[in-house]
Amino acid sequence: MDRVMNFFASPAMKVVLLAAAILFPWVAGSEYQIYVMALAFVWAIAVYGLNIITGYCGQLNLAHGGFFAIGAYTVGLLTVDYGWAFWPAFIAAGVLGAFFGFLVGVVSLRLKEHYFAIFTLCVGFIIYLLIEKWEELTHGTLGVISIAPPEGFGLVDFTETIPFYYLVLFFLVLAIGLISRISRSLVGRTFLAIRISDDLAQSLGINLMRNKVLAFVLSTTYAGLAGALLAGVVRFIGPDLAEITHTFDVITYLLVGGIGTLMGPLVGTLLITWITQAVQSFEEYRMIVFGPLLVVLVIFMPKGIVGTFLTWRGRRLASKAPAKRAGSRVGDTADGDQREAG
Amino acid sequence: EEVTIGFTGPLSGGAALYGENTLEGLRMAAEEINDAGGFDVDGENYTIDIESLDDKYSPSQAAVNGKRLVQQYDAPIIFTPHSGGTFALQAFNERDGFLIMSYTSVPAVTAKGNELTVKIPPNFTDYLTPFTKITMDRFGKKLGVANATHDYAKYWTKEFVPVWRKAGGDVVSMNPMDYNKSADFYTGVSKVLSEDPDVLFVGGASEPTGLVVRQARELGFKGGFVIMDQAKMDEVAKVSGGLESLEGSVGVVPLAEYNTPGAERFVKLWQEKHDGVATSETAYHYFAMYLIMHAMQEAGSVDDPRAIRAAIPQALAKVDPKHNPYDVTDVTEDGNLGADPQIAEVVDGKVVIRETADYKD
Amino acid sequence: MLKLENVDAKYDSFKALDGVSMNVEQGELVVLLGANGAGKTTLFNTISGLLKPSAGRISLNGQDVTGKKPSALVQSGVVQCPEGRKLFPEMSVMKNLMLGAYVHRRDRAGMKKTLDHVLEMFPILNDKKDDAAGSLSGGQQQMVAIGRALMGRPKLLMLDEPSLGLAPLVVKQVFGAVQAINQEGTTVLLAEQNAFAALKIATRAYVIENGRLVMEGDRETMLGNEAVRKAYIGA
Amino acid sequence: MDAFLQQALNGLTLGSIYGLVALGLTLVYGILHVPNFAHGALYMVGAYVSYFIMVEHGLNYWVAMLGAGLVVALLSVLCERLVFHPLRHAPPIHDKIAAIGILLFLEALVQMHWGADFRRMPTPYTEIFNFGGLTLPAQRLLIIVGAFSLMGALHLYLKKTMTGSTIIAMAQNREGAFLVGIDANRVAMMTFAIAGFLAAVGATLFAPINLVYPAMGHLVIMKAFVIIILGGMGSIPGAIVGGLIIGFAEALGGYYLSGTYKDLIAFVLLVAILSIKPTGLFTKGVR
Amino acid sequence: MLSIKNLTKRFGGLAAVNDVSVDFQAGQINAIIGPNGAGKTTFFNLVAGAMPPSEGRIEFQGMDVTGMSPDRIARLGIARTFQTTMLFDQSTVLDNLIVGHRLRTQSRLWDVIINSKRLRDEEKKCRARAEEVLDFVGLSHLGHRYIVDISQEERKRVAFALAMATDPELVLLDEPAGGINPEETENLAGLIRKMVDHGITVCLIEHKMDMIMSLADKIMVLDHGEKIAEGTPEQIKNDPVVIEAYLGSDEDVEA
Ligand SMILES: Nc1ncnc2c1ncn2[C@@H]1O[C@H](COP(=O)(O)OP(=O)(O)OP(=O)(O)O)[C@@H](O)[C@H]1O
Ligand SMILES: Nc1ncnc2c1ncn2[C@@H]1O[C@H](COP(=O)(O)OP(=O)(O)OP(=O)(O)O)[C@@H](O)[C@H]1O
Ligand SMILES: [Mg+2]
Ligand SMILES: [Mg+2]
Repeated sequence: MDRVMNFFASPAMKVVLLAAAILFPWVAGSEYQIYVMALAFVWAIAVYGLNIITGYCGQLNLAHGGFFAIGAYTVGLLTVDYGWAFWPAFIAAGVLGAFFGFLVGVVSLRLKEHYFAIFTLCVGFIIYLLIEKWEELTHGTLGVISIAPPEGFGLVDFTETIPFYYLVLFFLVLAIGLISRISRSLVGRTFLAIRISDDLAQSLGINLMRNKVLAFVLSTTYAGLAGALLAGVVRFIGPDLAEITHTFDVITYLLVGGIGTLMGPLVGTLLITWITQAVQSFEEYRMIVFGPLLVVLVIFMPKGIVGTFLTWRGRRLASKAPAKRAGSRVGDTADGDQREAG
Repeated sequence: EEVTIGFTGPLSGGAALYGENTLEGLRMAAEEINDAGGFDVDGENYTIDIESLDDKYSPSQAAVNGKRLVQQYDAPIIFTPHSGGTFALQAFNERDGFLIMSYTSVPAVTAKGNELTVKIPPNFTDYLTPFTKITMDRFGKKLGVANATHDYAKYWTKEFVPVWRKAGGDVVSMNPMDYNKSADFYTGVSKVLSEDPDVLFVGGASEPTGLVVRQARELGFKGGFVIMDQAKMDEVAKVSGGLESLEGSVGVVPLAEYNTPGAERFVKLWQEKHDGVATSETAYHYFAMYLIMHAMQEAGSVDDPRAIRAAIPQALAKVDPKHNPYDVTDVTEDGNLGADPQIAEVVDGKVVIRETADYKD
Repeated sequence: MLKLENVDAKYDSFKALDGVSMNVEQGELVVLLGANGAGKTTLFNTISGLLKPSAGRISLNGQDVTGKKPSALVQSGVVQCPEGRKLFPEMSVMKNLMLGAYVHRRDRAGMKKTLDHVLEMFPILNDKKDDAAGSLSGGQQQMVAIGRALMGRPKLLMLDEPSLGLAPLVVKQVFGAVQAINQEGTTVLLAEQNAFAALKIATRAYVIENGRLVMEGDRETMLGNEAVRKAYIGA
Repeated sequence: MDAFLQQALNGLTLGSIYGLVALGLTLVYGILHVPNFAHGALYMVGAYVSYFIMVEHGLNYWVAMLGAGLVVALLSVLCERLVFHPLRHAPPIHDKIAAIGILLFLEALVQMHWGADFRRMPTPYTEIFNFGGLTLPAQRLLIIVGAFSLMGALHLYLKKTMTGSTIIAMAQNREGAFLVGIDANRVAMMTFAIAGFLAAVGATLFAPINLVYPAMGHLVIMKAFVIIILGGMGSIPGAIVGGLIIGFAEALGGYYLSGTYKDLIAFVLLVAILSIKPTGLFTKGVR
Repeated sequence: MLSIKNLTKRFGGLAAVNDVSVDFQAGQINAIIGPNGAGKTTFFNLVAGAMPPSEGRIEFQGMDVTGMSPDRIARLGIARTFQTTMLFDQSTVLDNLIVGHRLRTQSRLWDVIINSKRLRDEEKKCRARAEEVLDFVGLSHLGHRYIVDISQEERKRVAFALAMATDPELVLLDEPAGGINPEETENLAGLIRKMVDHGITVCLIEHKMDMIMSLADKIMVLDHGEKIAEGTPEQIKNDPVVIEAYLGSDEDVEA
C-alpha cells in the first residue's frame, strides 16, 4: 500500500504521466476525446496560472477569466483585423497578458483579502463589459470570426486535432515544469511566505509589492497564453469568454485538484472536464447535481484531491516515525545548548 | 438502418428554453417520420435518431460537441441554433465532413463562403422596407432607437437605420440597451424619449421588449413601435399591457396567426402535446428536419454532406406544404433559405396581417 | 460548587485532558498551575462548554452540565475571561462591557451598578470607553476582558492567565481586584504562570501536567513544595 | 431640470433596491467573513416565490411578499446550517466556492420548475403620479418608501437593541460571543434569516417593474458587492449610502454620459475609489 | 547605532509615542519598559517601519531610515519579533528559516527559469544559514517539525532564529518571555545574551522585571508615550518616577 502511495508521489510518476499523455492519442477511442483532452490542457494552463497567485501567493484573483479572454482576443483581433500570423500574435497575447496583469496588479495588490477579491471581480467584469461594448475594437457581441490557427511546419498542420494536441501538451509540460521549479526555489518560498503572513514576510525584508506583482504578472501571462491557444483551436471567440463563469470554472478546477499543489490543477481540470462530458445527458439537471457536489467537496475534501492525498501520505509517514511530542514539562531538563549559553 | 442527426445548443442556462424549443421542432418531425416507418434512400430504409448535446451557448463547448457528434455518433448533419456555435463548428466542418444547419439570422454565417452551412431563418432584411413604410406613414419621420445590444440586434440596427433614412426619415436618438442584464429601463427609455421621436425601434427577447414598450407608454410616448423580429408580438403584449399599448406597432406575425395551411396544422400539432404557444423557431426546425430528409433522398445518400447540401434546392420542391409552415421556397448559392414572410400591424387594438410583397420598392 | 469527574478532552486523536477530577467549593479561590501546553486553557474551555469532554462528568451545584452549551453555562453563572481576550475589536469598550452583561440584559439597573463597579476597578477604561477595543494596548485589552467577564456577574469566574502581558503595577492591581472579587463572594478559578503572585491570594491550588492533575494542596502546602517552587516560582 | 429630477428619482428607486440587497450581503459578510455569492440566488428565489404565490395562486401582493420573505429566510438559514456552518473554520476561498455551488444549484432548481423564460409579475398599484412633468408610477414610490422603512427599522434594531448588537458582536469574535453567553449559532441563523428576508422583499418590490427570470440576480449581486466595498464591508450605513451612490451614478450617468456603458459605471467607480483609498469610503482605521 | 530624535506617533488625538529621543549603543542590550499602552510596541513599529511616524527622525547606523518600508529596513539590518509570536505556521521550522535569509539573496525569476548557478548557490547558502541559526537557538532536532506542532517556548526560540536568519545588526524583541514559565524565561535570557556575544545589538520590551534587571545594559521607560526615565537597571529600580508609574512599591508582587 505504502509502496503504491510513494510511487504516486515520486518523480517516476511524472514520467509515467508524461508517457501516458504522449500515448493518449494512440489509445483514445476517437478524435473527439483527443480534442476534449487538448482543450482541457489549455484550461489547465490557465489554472496553473491561477495557482501561482492564489495557491502560492494567497490572493484570490477573480479576474483570471478576463485575462484569459484578453489573450484570446489578442490573437483574434491581431490575426483577423491586422493580418498577423498566429505565432507573433501568440507572443503578443503573453505580453499583453503580462502588461495588463502588471497594470491591474500594481493597483489591486495593495488591497487585502476580500477587497482584493472583489476588486478583481470588478476588473473581470469591466474587461467583459469592455469586450462586449467596445465594438470598434472588439467586434462587440458579434465576436471574432475566422481566427488564424497556429501555423505548422513541414507536414505538421495544427488545424488537425492530433498535432494540436501535442502542441498544447508541449506548452502544458513547459508550464508545469516552470511552476514546479519556481515553487521549489527561493522565489516560490517567498510567495508562500507572503501567503501565510504579509506582515511577517515584510519584516523579513521581503518586498511585498514586487513579489505579489511578479506572481500576478506570471499568472496573467499564463492566462493570456492559454487564451491564445484556445482562440487558435476554436477559431471563433465572443464576449462570453470573459464571463465570470469561466473564472468560477477555473477556481473550481483548482480547488477540486488541490490548491497550492503542483499536480492539483491538472488533476482537477481533467477530472471535471471528463465528468462534465460524462454527464452531458443530464442537461439541465446537471447543475442540480454539480452544485451540491461542489459544496460537499469543499466541506469534506477542502484540500482537493491532490492536497488530501499529500496530507494522508504525510500522516502515514509521520506515524511511522516514532511519535515524539516536544514541549517542556516539569522535570524535563533543559538541553545542553542553553546551559552553555547562559 | 438509423441515421443520426446531431444537435448542439443551449439546453441549460439562460437560453435553455430557446434551445429546447428548437430541439423540440426536430424531435416532432423525426417522430412523425419514424412513426410513418422511416424513409427510403437508395432502396434502403432509414429511421432518424437525434443526438442532442448541451453547449450552454458557448462556442468552444459547441466545438467540443461538434467533434463528439461527428466522431462518436457519425452525424452527417449538425443543427445549432446560435451564431457562436456555428462559427466554432465552421472551423472544422468542411474538413471533418458534416453539414451545419444553422438557425441564426446573422448574415456572416453564410457570407464567409463555408460550403457546408445552411442558414435556416429568412433574412430579416425583407422586413425593413415594409416596417419603415407602415410606421413612417402613420406616425412621422423621427425615429428613436431603443433596441437591445446583442449581436443580432446590432445587425438589425445596422441594416434598418439606413433604410429609414433613405425613406426620408430622421434618427433623432440612439440608445440601445442591454435587454438581458439591465436592472431598469427607465433611464434609457426616458433618454430616447427626450428627443421626442415619432416611432421607436425596439426589440430583443419578447418580455423585456414588452417592458420597454410599457415604460415608454408610462413616460408618455404616443407613437408607434417597430418591433424587431426576435420579439413575438403576442408575448410582448402580455408584458406591455395588452395589444392596446402596442397600437401602431409593426412586427412579425405570431405563428398562431400565420395564414398558411402548414402553420395552422403545426400549431394544432404542437397543442396536442405541449402547453403554451408554438414558436417560430420550433416550426422552422420541424420544417428543416423534413427538408433534410428529402435532401437525403434526392442525394441518394445519408452520409455524404456535400451531396445532401447540393440536393437542397430539389428537396425544397419536395417538402409537403403541410410540413412547411412558413412557405420556405428557395435557397441561395450561399445557403440561405428564403421565404416571403408576412407582417403584423396593430390597428385599433387588433392584429392585421400584411404581405411583404405589397411593400416592395 | 463545581465538580469534575474523570474528564477527558481530545483534539482529534490527541488527548489534551486525561481523567481530570477536581472540586471547587463555594467562595474558594482556586489556582491552576501548569506549564505551557499543560492543558489549562483546554480545561477552562471544557468547563465553559466551548469544548465537549470526550469522557467524564461535569456538575455544577450538583446538577449535571456535561456537554451544555456555553450560553447555557453563562446563564447559570459560569463566566470565563479567556486567554487571548476574545474581545469585539471594532466595538467600543463600552459596548464590549455591555455585551458582557448580555444574559442580564433585562436588568438595566443591575447592569449600571456592575458597570460602575468595573470602571472603578479599571479607571483607564472610562477614558477609553468610546474607543474601539481593538485599538487599545495589550494590557488595556486585558482589562476590558476582565471587566467584560465581571459584567456577567459570575458565580464562578474563570480567569485564564489574566496577568499575561501586563505591567507589574497592573498585575498587582489585577490580583488585588481578583482577590476583592473573591472576597465579595464570587468563586474564582485562576490559571496562572505567575505562580507566586497567584498562590499568595489562593485558598487552594492544583498542578496540571500533560493534561493530568498531578498535585493538589492548600496555599501553604503549595508554597512549601520544593517541586512547585522549582518549576513555577523559579526560586 | 425635469430630466435631471426624473433621473434622480430613477436613481433613488434603483438605489433603494441595491441598498436593500447590499444590506443583507453586508450583514452576512459580518458573520461569514466571506462574500456570499449565493445571495443573488436568494434574491432570485424570492422573486419566484412571490410570483408563485401571487400569480400562480392568485393571492395578495403583500401576502406574496411576506411569504417570499419567510421562505427565503428559511432557505438562507438552511444554507447557513448545511453549508457555511460546517465551513466556518475553512479558508475563505472555500466558502466562496461553496456559495457558488449553492448558486448553481438554486438556479438550476428554479429553472427546472419554471424554465428559463422571462415571467412577469404585475403590480396591484398601477396608478402613475405626475408632479409637474415628473412621472412616478405608484410601484416605484412603493419601492422607495418600502426600502427606506425597512432599512430604518433594521438600523434601529441593530444599534438600539441588545439582540441586534449580538449580531455585530458575533461578527467580530465568535468565541468571545459564546463566552458572554450569546448563543452564537442562533445569532448566525438570525442574521442569515434577516439577509434572506431582505433579499426576498427587495426582489418582490422590484419584480413588478422588471421581469422574473433565473439570471435576474447576477447583475444585482455584482453591484451589491461593489456597494458593500464602497461602504466598507460589514457597515450598515455604508451599504445604504453606497446603494444610493450607485443608483444615482447609474441613472444620471446612463442619461447624461452613455447608455451603452451604463453598467460599467458602478465598477469603474469602485476601481477608481479603491485605487485611491484601498479600504473603501467609510471604513474607520482600526488595526 | 540607533538614534531616535523627537519621535512622535499620533492616532487621531492620542499620542501613542510622544517626542521620544534616545540613543542605543551597538553591542548592548537595551530594554524598553513601561505600563500597558505606554507606546512600546508602537515605538518598535516605528523603528521597524511598520508605520510611518507623525514626526521625528530615526537614524540607523548614521543613515536616515524615517518612513522607509519595513522590508527595506529589514535589509538594512533591523530584525524584529512580534508581541504575539508570528511564524509561518503551516511550514516546517527549517522552511521558515530559509525564507528568513531570502533578503540576503539576489535571485530573480530569470534565475529560476534558467536555473542559474547563482540561484543554486544562494539556495545552498540559505539552507546553511537556516541550519546555523537553528543550531544557535538549540533546536537543530526540530528542523523538520511543523510550527503548529511545537511548544510555545520553542516557538519563541524559532522566532529568535528567524530574526537571526536575516543577518541583522539590531533585533527588536517584543515581550519575548510573555506567557512562558520562569525556568524557560531563564533559558531565553541566556539566549539573548548569546546573541549579543555574537555581535548583535538587542532591543527588547519586557514586563518581567527580574529578567530585565539582570539582562539590560540600559533601560528606557515609557509612560503615556513619553520617555520618563533612561539609565542603568540600578538607576531605574530606584527612580521614584518609575516606581510611581510602573513598578509599584510593594516588591511582594514580584515573583
Ligand atoms: N485547537 C487545538 N488543536 C490541537 N491541539 C491543541 C489545540 N489547542 C491546544 N492543543 C494542545 O493541547 C495541549 C494543551 O493546550 P492548552 O492550550 O490547554 O495549554 P495551556 O496550559 O493553556 O498552555 P498555555 O500556558 O500556553 O496557555 C497542548 O499540547 C496544545 O498543543
Ligand atoms: N493602530 C492603532 N490605532 C489607534 N490606536 C493605537 C494603535 N496602535 C496603538 N494604539 C494606541 O496607542 C497606545 C500605545 O499602544 P502600544 O501597543 O504601543 O502599547 P504597549 O506599550 O505596547 O502596551 P502593552 O505592554 O500593553 O503591549 C495605546 O493606547 C493604544 O490604544
Ligand atoms: Mg492557555
Ligand atoms: Mg505591546
